[in-house]
Amino acid sequence: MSIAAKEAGARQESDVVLRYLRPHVKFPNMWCPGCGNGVVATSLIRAIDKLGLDRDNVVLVSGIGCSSRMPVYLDFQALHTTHGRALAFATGVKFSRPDLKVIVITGDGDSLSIGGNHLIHACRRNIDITTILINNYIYGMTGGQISPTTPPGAHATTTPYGSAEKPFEACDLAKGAGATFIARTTVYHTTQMDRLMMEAIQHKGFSLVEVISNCHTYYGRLNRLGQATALLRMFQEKASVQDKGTNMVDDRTKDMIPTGIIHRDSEKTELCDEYQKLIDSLAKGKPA
Amino acid sequence: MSRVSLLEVKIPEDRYEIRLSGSGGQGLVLAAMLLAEAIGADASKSVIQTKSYGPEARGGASKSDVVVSTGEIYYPKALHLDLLLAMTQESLNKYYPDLKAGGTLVIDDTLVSKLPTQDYYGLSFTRIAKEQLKNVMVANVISLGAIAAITNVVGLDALLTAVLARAPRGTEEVNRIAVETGYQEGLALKLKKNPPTN
Amino acid sequence: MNKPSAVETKTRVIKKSKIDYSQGPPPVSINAAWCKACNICISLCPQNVLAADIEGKPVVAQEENCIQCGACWTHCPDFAIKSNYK
Amino acid sequence: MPRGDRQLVMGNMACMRGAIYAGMRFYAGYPITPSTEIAEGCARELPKLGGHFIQMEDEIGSIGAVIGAAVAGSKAMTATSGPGYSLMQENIGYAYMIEAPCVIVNVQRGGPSTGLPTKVSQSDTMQARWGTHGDYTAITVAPSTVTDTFTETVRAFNLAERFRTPVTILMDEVVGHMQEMVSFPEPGECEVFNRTKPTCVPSSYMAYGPSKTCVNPMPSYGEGYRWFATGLTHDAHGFSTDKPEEVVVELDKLRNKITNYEDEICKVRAEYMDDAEIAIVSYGSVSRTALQVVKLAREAGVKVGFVQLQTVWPFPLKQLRELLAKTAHVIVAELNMGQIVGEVERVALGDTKVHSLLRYDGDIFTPMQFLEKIEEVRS
Repeated sequence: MSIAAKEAGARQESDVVLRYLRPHVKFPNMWCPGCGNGVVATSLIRAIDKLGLDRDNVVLVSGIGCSSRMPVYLDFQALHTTHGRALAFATGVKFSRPDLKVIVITGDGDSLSIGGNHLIHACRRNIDITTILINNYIYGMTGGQISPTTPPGAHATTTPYGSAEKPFEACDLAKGAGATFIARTTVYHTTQMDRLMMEAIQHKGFSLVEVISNCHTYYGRLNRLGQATALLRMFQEKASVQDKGTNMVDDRTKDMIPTGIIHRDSEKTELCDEYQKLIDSLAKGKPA
Repeated sequence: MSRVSLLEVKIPEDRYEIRLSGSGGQGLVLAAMLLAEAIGADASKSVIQTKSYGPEARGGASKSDVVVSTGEIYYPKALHLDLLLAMTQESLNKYYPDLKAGGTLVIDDTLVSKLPTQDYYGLSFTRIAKEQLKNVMVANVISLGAIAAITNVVGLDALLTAVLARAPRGTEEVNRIAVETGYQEGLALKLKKNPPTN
Repeated sequence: MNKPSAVETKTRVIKKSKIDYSQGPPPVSINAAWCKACNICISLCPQNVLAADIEGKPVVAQEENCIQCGACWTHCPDFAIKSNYK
Repeated sequence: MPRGDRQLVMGNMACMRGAIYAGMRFYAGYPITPSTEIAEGCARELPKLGGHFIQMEDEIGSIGAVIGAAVAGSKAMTATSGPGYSLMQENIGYAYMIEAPCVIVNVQRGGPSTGLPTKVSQSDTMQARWGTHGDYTAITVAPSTVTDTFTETVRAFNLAERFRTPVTILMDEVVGHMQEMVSFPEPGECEVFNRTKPTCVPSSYMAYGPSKTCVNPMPSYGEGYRWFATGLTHDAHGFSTDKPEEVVVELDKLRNKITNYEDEICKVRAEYMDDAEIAIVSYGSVSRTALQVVKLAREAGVKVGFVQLQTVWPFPLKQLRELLAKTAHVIVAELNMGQIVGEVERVALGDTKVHSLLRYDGDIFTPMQFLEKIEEVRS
């Protein structure tokens, strides 16, 4: 690619984000200065734009939490639902209208705590929904309580002496439950994030992209980790980017954040496809 | 207001209340559905079927009620039975008190031995099913055939149509024989109990 | 998670940009109305192109250093940086 | 099926048939006694029609999926009983807020808690009105026979689509499980209402903008109208607001779209009420026996009248006030510890005395219980 073409492409990418913001919404956005949610939002826009999806057919479904406010700003079809239930609503949207591209924006508390049941069942069904799980290790909107991903010993307003609990690994959970595309990235790794989101959206089946993000306002402050930039540097240091497009080796034993495609299964059948086969066979007069 | 006491009011007699009872698994809810469909095929009759539902359906005394009327049926359940079929001792003990004076009692004498009255029709539905038809599952259908013969609540043809409409493929013949066997046995028993008086 | 190291001072060799910005707009424009002065762009820029103004919001200080890596605008959480690559 | 073709049909199946007649093509549910046959029926029939059935992981997920399908463009329904209805309440509130048309069937059983799973009850009547948190106005219908269940289900869908709101069908175990010989209307015989779609250019579409009827047109996904739905109190465009003036406008709109059309929504069946000295007010399966008793009493020369609430919520205040104006006594019969009776007391003016006939042991009233109550009122 020539330098000129590369530059033209780059300019388009930074401009493109503005074209996908809602005209009726007030900016600046409601997130804290430096919050990773905005980084994820821009990455998602670039991925959708690069894939050339018709924005009228893209449905963003979210639950409750800081990350779940994202569909307010992004000009697609949007369903900002109840706490933890985004995947249930998304299942209704996708199953009734398989022609739509359904993307769920959720947080660690929303999808792994109150919504844990819906997450594992959406994985199990392998319904063609892309879930962007923004994991910042804490409840931000309610003011810094522990979440199911808070590391042991970490401080939160409900664990003032350090957490005695063990956390969930969202990607392992999704893999065990049957999701067929699972990837992890961080808000520092924006180029990788763009690519993983594109792959996840293109994947036929249930896809999960866990984005490790920063809540410096609560998680950073209560655990003395510094401001947004410090957390981003931490992600840079700890991430082991080993994605070569294959299922990767887990090296969390070294206190690292493995990033890249963690699991991919293109063999498993997708729910809406299977049900359509049933509809077709019944229409021909013979049950499957 | 007039001083007629409503407590003296007679519930109209154009209701015929049937209860099929036994233990869970004897197919009595299905039998009641077949009976209701057979009776309801006559457009001049209203019919409602209700069932006891829940743990009883999986063992213990089970029942299903059919209420028949030439007019509209309001209260949907059976209160004063005109006909009680008891396929087990337990169900007889439990539901006999609901049979009204002069009501018809039909029992399976394979499984019922202690009777509170001498006025009953006893046939060995389960034994006939097992020994003659080699299929214990059709005891309920045999009992329907007998009910058609003993009472006038349903005709043999309507019953056959209803049973065969719901019979799983391959079981039409055994079900047809079951209805007819029950009908013949019922007819014979009725003649024995009420010999022609001319 | 352990404590992170302090933000490191960048030690990369500053490469001169091949592009001449003297005729047109600066390499990036900043929408100060949407910016919340989080400092990410200034901190992540490997070339020290951006500097903080009195409010802590970025201004283009050394435009000739920009190598168009995109670190500033891909990491801006507030949709506030636009690249002006030509 | 051709007219006059009578079939033995269970109430729950009539509900499923009515829903399909009304255009329901999406069902999400979770098994619970005594409503499960509705789900089983939908699982069998919907794929034959190109529709979709899904058994969700719980009732919360079921109503979530139903609302998702509704905003995507389907007519959608779920059915449940007692505990499942409680679980659904938060998301039903969400449906009120975003104005998603959908139908929720509650085949009532005894409660509270697991209660009497296989026995009849009408103890969720107030829950149908006030089940979710916050202030809102609910529409609830209550069928009493198998045929009624079919037509009231069609009506529930029409109301849901017409007013962009969730509608509850309050059935009960007896109505749900009884089987009657019935024949259903043929296609085209009953009115079926489809939601109004926007005709304006997408850029000027407002999902919650000012509207004379308080009901805005609703696009399906993929039709070019990108709108934002949130459970937060929202402005005309759907974005969250806490400005007092906008909050009041929004909440008033949610109420007025229903209260301004109560005449259209409220359906009451009245018989023998012209000269009635005693009126029996009932709904659901209780109305069957009530009507029988009224006829028996009339035959005996006692002036008893019959009032059946086919719409339970909004409470048919105006109709009842007219009907009961000249009645000395009202007996409110219900299978609970007294829920609708309070509403009737609000309606009864002047010298009208309100009496309560209650039963909550898991069975329905016998005709004798009614007759005894009437005698008690007369003396």
